[in-house]
Amino acid sequence: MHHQFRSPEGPIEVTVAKQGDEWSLGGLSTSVMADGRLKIVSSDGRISFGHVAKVGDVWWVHAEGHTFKLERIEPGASDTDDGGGLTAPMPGKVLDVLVAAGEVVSAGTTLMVLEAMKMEHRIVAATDGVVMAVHFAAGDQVEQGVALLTLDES
Amino acid sequence: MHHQFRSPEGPIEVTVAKQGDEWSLGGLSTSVMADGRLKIVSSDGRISFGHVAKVGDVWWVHAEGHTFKLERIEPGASDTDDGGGLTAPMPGKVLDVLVAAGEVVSAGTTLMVLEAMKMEHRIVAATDGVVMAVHFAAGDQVEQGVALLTLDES
Amino acid sequence: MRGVVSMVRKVLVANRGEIACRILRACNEAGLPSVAIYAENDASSMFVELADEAVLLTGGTIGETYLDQDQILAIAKSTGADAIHPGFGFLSERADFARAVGHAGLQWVGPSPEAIEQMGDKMTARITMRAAGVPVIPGEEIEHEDEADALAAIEAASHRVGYPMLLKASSGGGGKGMRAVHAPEDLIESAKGARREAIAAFGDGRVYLERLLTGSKHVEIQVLADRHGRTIHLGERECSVQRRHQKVFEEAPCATMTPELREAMGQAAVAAAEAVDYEGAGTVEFLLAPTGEFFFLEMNTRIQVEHPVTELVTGVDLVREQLRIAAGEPMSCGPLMMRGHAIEVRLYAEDAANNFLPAIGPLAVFRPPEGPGVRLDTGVREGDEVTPNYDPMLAKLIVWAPSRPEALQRMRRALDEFVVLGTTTNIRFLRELCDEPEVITGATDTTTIDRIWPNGWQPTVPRAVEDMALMAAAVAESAGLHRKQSMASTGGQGAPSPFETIGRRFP
Amino acid sequence: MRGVVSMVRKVLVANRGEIACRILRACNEAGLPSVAIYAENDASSMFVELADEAVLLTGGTIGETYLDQDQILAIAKSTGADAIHPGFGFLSERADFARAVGHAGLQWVGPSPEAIEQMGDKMTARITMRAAGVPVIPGEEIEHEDEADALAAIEAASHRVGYPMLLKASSGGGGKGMRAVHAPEDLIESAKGARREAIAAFGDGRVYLERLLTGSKHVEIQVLADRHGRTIHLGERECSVQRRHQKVFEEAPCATMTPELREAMGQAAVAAAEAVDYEGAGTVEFLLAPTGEFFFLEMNTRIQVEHPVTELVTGVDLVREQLRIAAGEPMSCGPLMMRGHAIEVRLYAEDAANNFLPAIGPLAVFRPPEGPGVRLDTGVREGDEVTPNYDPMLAKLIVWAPSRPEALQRMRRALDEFVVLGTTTNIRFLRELCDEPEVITGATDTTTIDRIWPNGWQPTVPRAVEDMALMAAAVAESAGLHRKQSMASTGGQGAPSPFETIGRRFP
Repeated sequence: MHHQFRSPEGPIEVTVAKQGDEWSLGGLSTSVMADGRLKIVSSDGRISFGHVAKVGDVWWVHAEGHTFKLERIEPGASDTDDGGGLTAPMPGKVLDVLVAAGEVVSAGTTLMVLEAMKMEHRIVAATDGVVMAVHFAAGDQVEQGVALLTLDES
Repeated sequence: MHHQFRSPEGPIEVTVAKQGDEWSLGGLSTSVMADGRLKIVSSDGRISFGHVAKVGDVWWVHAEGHTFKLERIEPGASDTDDGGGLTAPMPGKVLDVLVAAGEVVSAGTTLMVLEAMKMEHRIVAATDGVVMAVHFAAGDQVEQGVALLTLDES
Repeated sequence: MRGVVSMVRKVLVANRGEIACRILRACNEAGLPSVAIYAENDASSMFVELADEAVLLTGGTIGETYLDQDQILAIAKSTGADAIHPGFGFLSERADFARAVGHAGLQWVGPSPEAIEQMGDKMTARITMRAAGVPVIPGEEIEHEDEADALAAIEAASHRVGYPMLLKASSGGGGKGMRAVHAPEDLIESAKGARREAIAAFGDGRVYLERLLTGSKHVEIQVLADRHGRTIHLGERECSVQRRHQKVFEEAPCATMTPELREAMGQAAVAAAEAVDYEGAGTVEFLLAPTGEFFFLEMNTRIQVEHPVTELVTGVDLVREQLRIAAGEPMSCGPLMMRGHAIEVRLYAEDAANNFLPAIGPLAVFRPPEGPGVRLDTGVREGDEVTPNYDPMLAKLIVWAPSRPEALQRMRRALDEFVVLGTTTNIRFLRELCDEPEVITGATDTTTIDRIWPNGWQPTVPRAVEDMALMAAAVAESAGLHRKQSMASTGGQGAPSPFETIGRRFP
Repeated sequence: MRGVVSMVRKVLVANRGEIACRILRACNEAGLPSVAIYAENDASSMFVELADEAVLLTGGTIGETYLDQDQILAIAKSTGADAIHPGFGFLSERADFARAVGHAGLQWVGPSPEAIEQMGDKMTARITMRAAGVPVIPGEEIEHEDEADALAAIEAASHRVGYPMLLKASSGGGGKGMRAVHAPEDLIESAKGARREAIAAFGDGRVYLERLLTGSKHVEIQVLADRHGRTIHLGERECSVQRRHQKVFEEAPCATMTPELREAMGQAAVAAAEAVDYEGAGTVEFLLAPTGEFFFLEMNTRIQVEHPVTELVTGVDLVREQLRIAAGEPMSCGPLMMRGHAIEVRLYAEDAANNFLPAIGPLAVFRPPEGPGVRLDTGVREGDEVTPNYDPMLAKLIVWAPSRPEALQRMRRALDEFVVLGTTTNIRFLRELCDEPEVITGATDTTTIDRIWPNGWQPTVPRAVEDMALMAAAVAESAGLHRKQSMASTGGQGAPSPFETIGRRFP
């Protein structure tokens, strides 16, 4: 799976591959432990344990005595497994609704704009499809995780 | 709400009342804290903190340096807020199905018998009603929490 | 013996956070019922749970709560507490409160109001110490209140004190009303600035001059005095490693200490305490010059943040002794018996890479290190929220080991194991500090941090570890660990959404 | 000095659980890379994570894993480890393994195979000790292997030893092959029984006779010996409080010790160690009779479970010294300097109210106490599963305080704060033990528990607390806390359902 994180030197793209219970990236392989920690094995066989916690959009990671804050750049609904459900990435206010039910949209189309923490977040179609329903109007407050629109993938 | 627990001297019945966020029983009042512990206030104002964990049917409780094991006597689906959903109290096997869809049953009727940990557990109707659906047959394995039957309360 | 023996039967702890926890546990172990007081925003704090009784303070600001003397005295009365332990900070060095506590018929866990006053005014303290034969930094007190008179007197005194020098407010503390002056042409401007700051902060513009002793260590002596005529010292702590006048790394013993110097400084500290008829636990701070000369800086008339390092090397439970002494009992400790080496670091919620700016946020993960020789004094737990309301110190991590190199190594391990997620902390800064040559050799002085990192500290992160972190974040996101976490966090009732605090900073 | 100085560069820890964690942390602090070995069912145990490398042992039983000498030596070879620390239990007192380690060119962290053998055979040890001038319990060794010869010799010896007496297996330990004989008519029957048990357990039926010294304390002396000609003692531990021959409450110093007696016992222990050319850390166990006489019991040629109480009162890090000594360095500790009082209790997963039957289950909650003076040595964490595969000791809780009453009070507080849910433990038993008059005064002997609770211990629960617990369970059920918990517990992947283990018992 592919993710973007913000760093002082600009966005970083990370793509991790999964095989069985194991994720890999370059020479690193990682598995999720029962207690939610990550077991990271380096190419030389060295094992590290990573602690992670997500606060808002930021993944906090502790590894080898270092602590990192990695803000995930929210790709709208792309790369999610939620099917056509486009959900609010955080609590906020709907600023603008750019599509209506029945409209045909293509992947990448901005469907809705949210405001949260004084920042704007675009909700983008991950695939081509038809807008089946729009669940909120401009000015509405939304909770984190609620479905904003339903998209029927074509 | 009313519960039964097993004790060496036989079953103990406990009924706790709720007002707002506070539960009361005799001179004790209790509230659930954000971290899942219980704050127990005695009639003389003394405050204790209870730790609880449920393992299978047993509530483990720590209070004032003492640890208790209180096995809850499962009343089937009685007193639950799940509406008509009668759920498996633990993973196990369906031993017997005693009703069929469409059947009219009265509160207290045994609807199904489960086996788990070499013990039998009866699933009992909490209210009068009509069996709308039976989701498992004898011999089926069930996971904890799955709906076993649907009862339309009359 | 000074007068009758008082009894203490119930202790109100007029403080919060980690020091309140420390004192409440000591009360419990002494068999003394305890009362906590807490502001609304501390309702779910750990110290509230450790007390036998806890009373909510009305009021929103610190002044209306932890500093509200009348309210605190009323709670002591209504709960039947007969002693008040002030901890450190807040009302701990307020002579007027100590006096009010006495007038209310309660026992103050600390020295007399007169002792607090004599040490609280720095010029009075200097004069008292000089009279007691305790060496003070060469300098002069300027008693003039009037601006013109004061400036003239400062100008005249400057020729006798010599450059470089420090101007310090008599009512000062924590660097306020303080100016270093390196050349005569800067004197008047600096003096005006120091007076202005002192008047604004303390309502008292009086300043004094001290020669600036560069390259000195901050070494302080712990003292204990009871009502049975015994005043002792418990050896020294070195607290030279400071950032912005705040101690971050403290140890006992001082790496360069000799038995003879310890005895001389200890005797001076005992003389200082006896000069003000001291009672309870106190700390006499000295500057230790590279020449081996030492000079009185000030006396802190209360328990100190860094007291655990002394406890670990001397085996004396200082808070327990405070309670004994306040109850009129003789202190229980025998002859001084120092053993091994202890180091304390202060864990702050702050961004060490950004001029130590305080940080706030949820303690989404708070997992202290384990193992022998590791002590943690804290008032927070996983799930707590770090707010801008109070001091950003999260915990004190203290290690003990038979020798200084072993203690330093244990501290490295402990800091590496310490996981705090959700709030920025200075853990990595402290960890890298442990690898600095000056810290390793013990050749630290009060300018160490500024000298090592003149342009501010930045973490050194190996590329391989950065890669691990990126991978961890990507895997965590892919595996949906945040969804599982948020389910867990809604397990409690009323847990605040962690989102609200992201990225906000205080002040 | 005995031969050349060996260097140690990488340590394999041939153990598991709490003591493996203790040793692995010590390696880390000593800057030594470490290797853990683990059986399949320990794959997610804490000690595996603390090691720099961890190697899975093939095989299902303990014999095929932690006791498989060849496999362990092969792993040492493949990982490049040059020293093996055996911890306690498992292979720690197996002379053949110590010898094999040496033959493989590796350093054994412990004494020579010869020293292990001389102390491992109890009759040889008695004879060696007597020759070294160490007092042994009046009695006689019976060297005969043949049943008829042995019984005749026992009968003859019994008249010289006198009643009551103990028959003990020479290869014995932990109460196996041991019989108390109170009258001549029981002698032959008991001797046959002891021999039968000894042959079954150790393949060696030799037994010896000892006078039974009633009302004695179990007092043991910690010794350390290095290759530089130095053998010292570190004072005593009292471990009289035992249930079913297993220590549960250990302290240092012994409450009734005098400096003269300590010196005499210490000298005897040093003589015992020197008699077998001892190296490393060891413990010489004595019976201390009410008369003040003391008698050699046996020597444990390894680190001991209760070593932390000695560490806390002497300030010596015993495991670190073991590593130093094994590396050929001189031990680092100076003159003996005991300070304060330390108590250790062993937390077992067991039902103290049901004849101490081992218990198993999930550690649904595992929340150790906090605060100054509290040390926890453990190998488990919340979420771990207690299985019937290994010893049911969950943790050692150790407290230190300036005095014995303060240490006991601190232990009470610590035990009250310790929360373990999901598995039955002996926490409440230990807590009530702290309130027993014999424990409070220190007048404990090896029969204390049997005397206090001749019919077994039962908890004393105040009615009000029982009510609280019932209410807590009812509220928790009503509020659906179990549903929230199970959501949280499915947060991890593959977490076993806690249900499967309910109510099962081992054995």
